Amino acid sequence: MKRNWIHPEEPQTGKRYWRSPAELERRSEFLSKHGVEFPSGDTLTEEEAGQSRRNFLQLMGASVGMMGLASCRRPLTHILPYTNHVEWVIPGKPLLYASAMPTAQGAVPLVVTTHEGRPTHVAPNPLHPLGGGLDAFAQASVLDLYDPERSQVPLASGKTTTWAKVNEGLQAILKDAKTDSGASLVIVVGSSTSPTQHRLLSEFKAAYPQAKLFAYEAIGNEGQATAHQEVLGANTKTFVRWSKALRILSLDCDFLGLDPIDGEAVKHFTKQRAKDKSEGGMNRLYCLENRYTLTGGMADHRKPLAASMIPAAAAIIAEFLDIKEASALASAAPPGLKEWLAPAVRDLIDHKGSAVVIAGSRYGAEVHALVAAINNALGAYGSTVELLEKGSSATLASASELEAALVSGAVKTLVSLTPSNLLFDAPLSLSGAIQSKGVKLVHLGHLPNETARAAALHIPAAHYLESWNDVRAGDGTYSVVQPMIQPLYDGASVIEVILALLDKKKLGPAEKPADGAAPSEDPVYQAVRDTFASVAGSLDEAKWNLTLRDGFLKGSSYVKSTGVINAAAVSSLVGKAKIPVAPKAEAVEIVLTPDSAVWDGRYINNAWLQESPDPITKLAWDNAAWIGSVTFRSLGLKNGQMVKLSIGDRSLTLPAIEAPGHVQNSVTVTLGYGQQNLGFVGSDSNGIGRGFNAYPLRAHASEFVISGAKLEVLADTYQLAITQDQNTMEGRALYREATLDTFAKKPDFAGKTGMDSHIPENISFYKGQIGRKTDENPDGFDYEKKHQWGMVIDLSKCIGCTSCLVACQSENNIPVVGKDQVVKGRLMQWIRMDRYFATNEWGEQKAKSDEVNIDPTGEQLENAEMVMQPVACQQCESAPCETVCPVNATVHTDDGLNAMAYNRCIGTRYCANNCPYTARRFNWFDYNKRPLDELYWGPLSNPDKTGMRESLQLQKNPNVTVRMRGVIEKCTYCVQRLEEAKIRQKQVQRDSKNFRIPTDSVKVACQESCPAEAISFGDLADEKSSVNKAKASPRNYELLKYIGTRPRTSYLARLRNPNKEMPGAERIAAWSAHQI
Amino acid sequence: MSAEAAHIHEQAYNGAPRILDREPLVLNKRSYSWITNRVCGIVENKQPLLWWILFVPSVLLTGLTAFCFAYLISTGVGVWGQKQPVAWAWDITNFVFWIGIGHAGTLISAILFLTRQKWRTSVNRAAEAMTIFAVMCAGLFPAFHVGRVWMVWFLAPVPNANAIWQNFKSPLLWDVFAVSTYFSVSLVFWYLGLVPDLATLRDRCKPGLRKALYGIFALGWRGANRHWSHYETAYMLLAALSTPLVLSVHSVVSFDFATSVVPGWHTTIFPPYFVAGAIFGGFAMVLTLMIPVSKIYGLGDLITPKHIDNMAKIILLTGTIVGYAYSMEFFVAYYSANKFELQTFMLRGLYGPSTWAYYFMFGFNVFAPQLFWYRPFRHNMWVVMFVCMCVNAGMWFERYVIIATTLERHLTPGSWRTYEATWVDKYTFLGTFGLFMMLFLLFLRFLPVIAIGEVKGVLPQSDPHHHDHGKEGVQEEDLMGYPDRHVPREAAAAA
Amino acid sequence: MGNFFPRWTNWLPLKLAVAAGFIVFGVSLAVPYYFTPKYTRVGYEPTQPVPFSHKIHAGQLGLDCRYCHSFAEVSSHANVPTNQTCYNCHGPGKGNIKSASPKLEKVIKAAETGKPIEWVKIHKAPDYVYFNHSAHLNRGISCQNCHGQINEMEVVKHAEPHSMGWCLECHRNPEEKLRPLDQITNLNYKPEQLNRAGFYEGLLKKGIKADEIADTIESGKKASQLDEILALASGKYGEKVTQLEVGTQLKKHWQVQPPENCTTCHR
Amino acid sequence: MSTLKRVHGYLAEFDGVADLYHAAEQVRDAGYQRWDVHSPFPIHGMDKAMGNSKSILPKLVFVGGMTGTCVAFTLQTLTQTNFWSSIGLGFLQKLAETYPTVVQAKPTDIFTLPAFFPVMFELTILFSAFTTLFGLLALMGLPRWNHPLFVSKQFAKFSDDGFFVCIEARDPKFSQEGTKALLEKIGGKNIELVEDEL
Repeated sequence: MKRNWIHPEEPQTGKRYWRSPAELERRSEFLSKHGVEFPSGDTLTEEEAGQSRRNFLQLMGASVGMMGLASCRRPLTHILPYTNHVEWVIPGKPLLYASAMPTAQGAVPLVVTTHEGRPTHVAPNPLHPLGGGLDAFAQASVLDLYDPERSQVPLASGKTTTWAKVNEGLQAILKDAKTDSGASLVIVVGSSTSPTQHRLLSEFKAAYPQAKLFAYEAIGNEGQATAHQEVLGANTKTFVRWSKALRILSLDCDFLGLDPIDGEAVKHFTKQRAKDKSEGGMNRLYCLENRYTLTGGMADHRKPLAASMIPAAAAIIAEFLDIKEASALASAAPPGLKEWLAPAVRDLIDHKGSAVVIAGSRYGAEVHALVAAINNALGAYGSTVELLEKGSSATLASASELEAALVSGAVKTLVSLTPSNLLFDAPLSLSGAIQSKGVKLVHLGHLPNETARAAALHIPAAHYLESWNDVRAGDGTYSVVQPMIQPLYDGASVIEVILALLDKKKLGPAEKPADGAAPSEDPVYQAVRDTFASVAGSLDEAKWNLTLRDGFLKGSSYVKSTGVINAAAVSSLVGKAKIPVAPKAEAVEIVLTPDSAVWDGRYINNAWLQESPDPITKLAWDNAAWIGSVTFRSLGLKNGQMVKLSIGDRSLTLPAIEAPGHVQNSVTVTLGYGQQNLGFVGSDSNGIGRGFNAYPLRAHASEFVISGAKLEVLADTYQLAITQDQNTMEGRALYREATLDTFAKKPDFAGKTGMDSHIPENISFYKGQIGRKTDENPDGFDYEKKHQWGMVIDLSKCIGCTSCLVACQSENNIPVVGKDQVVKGRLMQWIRMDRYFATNEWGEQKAKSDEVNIDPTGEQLENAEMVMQPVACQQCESAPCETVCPVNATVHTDDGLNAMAYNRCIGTRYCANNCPYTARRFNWFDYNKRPLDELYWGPLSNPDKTGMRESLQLQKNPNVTVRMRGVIEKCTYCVQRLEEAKIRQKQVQRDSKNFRIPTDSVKVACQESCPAEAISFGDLADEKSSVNKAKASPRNYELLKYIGTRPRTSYLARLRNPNKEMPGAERIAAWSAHQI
Repeated sequence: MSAEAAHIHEQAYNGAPRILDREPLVLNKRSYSWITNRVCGIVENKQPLLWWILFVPSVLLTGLTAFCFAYLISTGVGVWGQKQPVAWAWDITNFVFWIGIGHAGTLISAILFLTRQKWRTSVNRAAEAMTIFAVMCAGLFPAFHVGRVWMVWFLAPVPNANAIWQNFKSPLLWDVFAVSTYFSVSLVFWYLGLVPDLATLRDRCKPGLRKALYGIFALGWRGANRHWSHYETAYMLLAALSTPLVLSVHSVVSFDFATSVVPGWHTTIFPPYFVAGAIFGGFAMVLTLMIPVSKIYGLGDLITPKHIDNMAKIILLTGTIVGYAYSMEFFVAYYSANKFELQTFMLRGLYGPSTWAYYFMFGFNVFAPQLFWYRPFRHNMWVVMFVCMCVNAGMWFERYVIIATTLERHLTPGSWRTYEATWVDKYTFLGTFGLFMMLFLLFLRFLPVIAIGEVKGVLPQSDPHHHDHGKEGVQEEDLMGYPDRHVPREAAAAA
Repeated sequence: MGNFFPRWTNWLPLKLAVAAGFIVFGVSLAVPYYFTPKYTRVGYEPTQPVPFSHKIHAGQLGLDCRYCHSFAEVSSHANVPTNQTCYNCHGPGKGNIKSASPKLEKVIKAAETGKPIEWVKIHKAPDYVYFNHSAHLNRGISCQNCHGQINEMEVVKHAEPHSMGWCLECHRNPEEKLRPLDQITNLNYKPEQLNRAGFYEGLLKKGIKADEIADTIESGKKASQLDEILALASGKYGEKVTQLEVGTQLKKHWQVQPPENCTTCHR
Repeated sequence: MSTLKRVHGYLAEFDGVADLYHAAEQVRDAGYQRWDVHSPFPIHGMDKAMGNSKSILPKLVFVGGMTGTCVAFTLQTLTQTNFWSSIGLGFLQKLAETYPTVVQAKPTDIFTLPAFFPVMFELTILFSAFTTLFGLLALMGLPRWNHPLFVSKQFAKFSDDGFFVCIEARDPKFSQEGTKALLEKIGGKNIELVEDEL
């Protein structure tokens, strides 16, 4: 007898979750105070809301055991459709917007995925002239939007206040400013390329002629700026064309990593390095640097050189090109440097017109002046380096001038709009002046950090996904930054504050229009459109819409400049430079660099970045003193042992970490760590900041190389979360590389390294199920009727940045596990970026033998090669993990995927043991449910601070299950995207036979984000697909082939292009041949 | 009847024809009722103080393990020390360890029964009990080590609306079947052996709850010969069934590793190697339990030096087999010309982070038992106890070496990490010893520790023809006599 | 002293054994019936806030399903119509149909307040199941296949079990369900009512060779034009068009190969 | 209380295994059918002495074991392979709602059988063991908790060191005097007429 259930009363649950903004808007006090952004209602049910993806699995746990019973008491679930339909929104389909992320250098063109109004994932904008690939920072920026610890309410000297008060405060400032036409008012902005911002600042300057405007970035490039200004001219900027550069010499310029320079996208550089035939121009990279950087890792020739010696190096090169002024500087060079540089420079000269020399942006004006002269002499300008005419911009004074102004005491009010954290990262003299001189500080910021807490007035900043803005990319291409979501906390953008200062806007929540009245036009929107009009020539709606759609305005790049370099300026700048001294054991040098996780400290609260290990040291959640192996071992240090760095009265105590490839008597410290009381990511649960603050070490804002420091070893140690214990590959042929010559002689070297050379062809005992379906192989994969997914990773291109890790984390709802768990070796990221060091010396002596613990000496490590290898699930056709699962939770699909059904998994972890690539991850705890610092409390953990804060749930990708504790997870080739693509094709196919998706029309998250375009993915059954082309390369090899797992992911061996005349050229890449 | 016995000895030591007598299985010519009284006495009298001294802590430890498992289930597997790539460590180590212990019992009762080793009768009951308790402890680990215990019903092949079944190709599922079968069969075997003795207990106690319980489980046994004949057939059948079973169980357990692709696991010699190891560890545990029991309860006449001597010999043999396996692994790795395989063993034995475990294993399992080559050592209870303790520890280390230290050095060095156990790991394991001891002590308290009926069956006077020796020739057991013949104490005194 | 156990105990074991046997038997019958979606889901028929009658709208008025569930063909999700959709016909000042009726009170109110009507959910896939409507509707699976005779339901109720086994059943034998695309929302569709000539003509128009069609009807057979095909078909399937006939043709010529992979529904 | 009684038979005790053995031989020769000896342990060769036939248990167990093998084979092939469909019994697979999956490139046809042997073996043993247990109980007619012999006080000794012969009244050759005489002749002691209370 079938019955009609009478439902029980709807339970009033205390805790509320949601999976969509509408849900959010309707049910959560968290946003209910905001005006209606999302039309009420959505097509998700309250029950799903109440039991969202992240905890469905344990609900399963509770109920599946008694499935029947559970559904007898069927809970009442509601569907709440929109009352009025919303334009473009189709429930269940994501909406994509083209936008751009503003950076100090310019802009990162983006395509943002939104689900019912929530931005969940960002991807590069392929249409944009500089598009293609993201760095980890841009990839992770979406998490900042939902950061539960971000500044949510205005503060007045640390106390929460109202927006009304904020507006009053600004009014008061303006009143004073009017009296003295702004003489006592100072505005500090970060370096930005936003035309609107510059326009408005100029307007402000016009209104208050006495007011002073400064630019301040914690990690600035004053030297470079001055050099450019004086040598190339104030309005000229450089733009490097990697596509034309065949010989590149980098003077500690990590242009592939943490020192991006204006130029073409990285992919144009890597394209030059991946060759499938030995002939054809492959570029060559020389690199001088004190520590290993990603750029150093890619270099064909790299010499560890103390950072204080870089000017000398520049000078030597200049000498070779007979630029006279350099000789004095050149004399300071250490022995051997000249010999090393001689052949390199000859090589550069031989390639006049296709050679370029670049220098780290943090070096002094003299270095950049010399580099300009050198490039000029090499005929780089106009060919490999383009000189562009910058558009008009407000004139901003430098940080040193700001310091002067503050010290003079003329400043009464300082409005800080820079993204950096003045009181934290400015030199003591500057920040000290602000506090001592009783300057009234108005601060706009994303985090409630030191400055925010100290400021007289702190204004929560809007995220770039929350507000209108515009930017110019490196080549000047104009993009409009459009908001995807209404400011979650009413934050204000820089432009809004400037508008407020121009008295054109009130900050804070938009007041509701009176009934019937049309909502007043947003002044920011207006301002941006005005700028657009001036950039585009006229306010042409069609053009505007096109710009919004494509994410940039066609043909808006800067015009070429006809500037010539000013030799006099060069000599004067070089003349001013003081002669550097080489560091010694008793007087070491300290090199301050941006951090791969937090940059200058602004990303301190981004858990994804914090947890993605530093590509070089593999250190997560902390910074440390990188000390070269020789020094490290001579001091008898252990990883994590504390050391004291002191220079004069400034000192810093922090843990040491061994850094192979790091020059002796030099210590590298990354900046941005050590900010206090920023909640559970930026600082630990007791508010103690993560890592150690190195800013106080510098005397002035442009000092990044500090000579003559003292290095003391302390007794106590500190727990570092290092994600890779092993430095060497133990002689196992996991990573394979060769020089161009070897490749010419032995094109199949990749397939013939180590055991691969003598293993027989793998033949499955169970015939069939592998390979193409044929008559003798009837059970094979059906390459005709199905898609067959495959991936190729080109190690010649892969630079080892961790952007794919973060992209994967963002796409696949991978939880953050926290420092403690990382220490315990439970990192969750599905992609593991293996970093190995290798040199020929120990290659020869050991690897051929059966000795396994190959421990190189300090010297060997100092000159070791660094190689990067991303490893995720290889999607083996004959996957060992599958057969051992007792419950069929992981089985093979007929399109060749190694499927993982989370809801079937019981967590025996047998598959993880049996995976040759250690590609499987296990949910040891309820990372998505329980607070990371109380994991061990289990059910007793504090329910109020759940590990998954409400706002973070907004970021989750609704097409991917959020896993509960006790299940295995791993890379699935973004199966949700593949299925989506197939279904899209079905919608097209309808009643036709044509089931195959358009060639290469589906991209997986890591591939999409890879700036080097090292990953090709696609349908093996489609001859035209790029993955098939890649697999055809002679450099193609499979990881651990001898086991016979037949991975669908394969690698292309790396090629190096050494210069025979260079010292040690014969040793380059030779180690690879010695592997077993 | 003791008259006949005296007659034999008289013949044996000063009269012709000289039929050499073998060492009797029960010393001092004990009578039926003596045996009954002595064995039942253990159950009927009050327990010695020592029993309580052991029982109380065992109960506490059992509580500890219960707590640890509760914590594990409520909080997550993370409370253990596992990590990538060491996804199995103490949990499976303990499982294999206990399962190994659980092998001696069935082995003694089945294989020794089939090979007519009559000396088994005085140890098999306790050994079988030990088997069952050990398998209980073992079962805990695979059951609770999974991430989602509440979903283990997925392992049961029941029809369901999801249309998805188990993966019968998975060694782990083979384990499920093997272990549960082994447990049920051992239980049946043990219980069947108990029935006649339960009848004895029933007939000895006053009407009341005890009599009711013993009576119920004795099934109304009347010792009728028509029953005995069926009973003996059944016993023989079970022995014949258990023999391949006991060999298969540990083979299947070893498949968990042997069928994988992990160098150091992927080894064809695992099944025999594991089985030998299991017998090895099992016998060590039997001795560890039986020697104290016989001393405390004065069962010296039933558990004679001969028994201990025999078991010591078996330990010596299996220990040597295990040692051979250890060295063979290295040879195979070398001979395979597979560098990865060889590296694994180098790391395990010479370079790796956990070589200490390897040295413990080798010392305890291979060197310690060599003491047993020397007869006086086999007859010195202290030495025997010492060696058995070594073996118990050594066998645990063997499993730890195979499981944890292998995974620590998996195929890709980029993911290598060293395993550290947490307090939960340690206390969980410690607690299972409590559970084991508690169950065994309760067994001593309520059930006959020695198979009364079977021992009576092997007494000389139980042979219907024993008094007409010489006339009817020698009995089979005389022909398969033992190498070491020695004069019984009284006879020596008399002579 | 006599026997300790009374005589009746001798029969006890037998009785217990028999009883146990019955219990086990009963349970093994009851569980598959009472504890599976067949029983727990089918027939779920909650009362809705607004007494909307599919019988009237979809049945009598013959409103196409896609008029309200407008995104079913393009999205994974078959949207429940926005309040606007109802309002267009029923709203005062709009279609004005029965706008005074008390039954529509909630609709009018929702339009005023902007707060949505809380419809009660009936067909609910578990949270870890990713079902996609568009994939089915575009490939010849009708609403009716999964939701039953909606057009005859005064109050909508759960018609099919929607269990994994049930899904697989159809994914394995799609020919039992496939129908021409123009029949997708025809809830009264009966293959017998199809015009055979028209059906095959349609296929031929799609550019499918007559031979292929003939071969699909009966392997090895050839045909050059329509009437031969018709002859073949009526020879094989009889006078009326059958589901099997339609299904096998469409499966062949649309290359329908429903996936049976875990990843199809679980991600 | 009723004192209605029914004669169960004669119970006689013997001292020692040998006596019992020889006594059994003579009772056997006297042609008795419904009689039995009771001893604390199985006596070597007593079956011969009593003229019992061999137990049929092994045959039962063989059947049980084979059932186990078949169950395991069917369970695994049905749920993991398409074997049954391939031999035209697809409806079974439909009935059991099975879902054969491909793991580690192992086929879903009968060639995957080797992987199924362990479970087949285990289930064979399991089924055999249970057949043994229940078959044995059935053959012995146990559990039977209530039995006339338990009325006899001296009988309790059987589980300690008593050796008894019991000739039942149901035996056609049973007679109050004749049987008693026989037992006395063959050396039975404490001869007792065992009566069953009703």
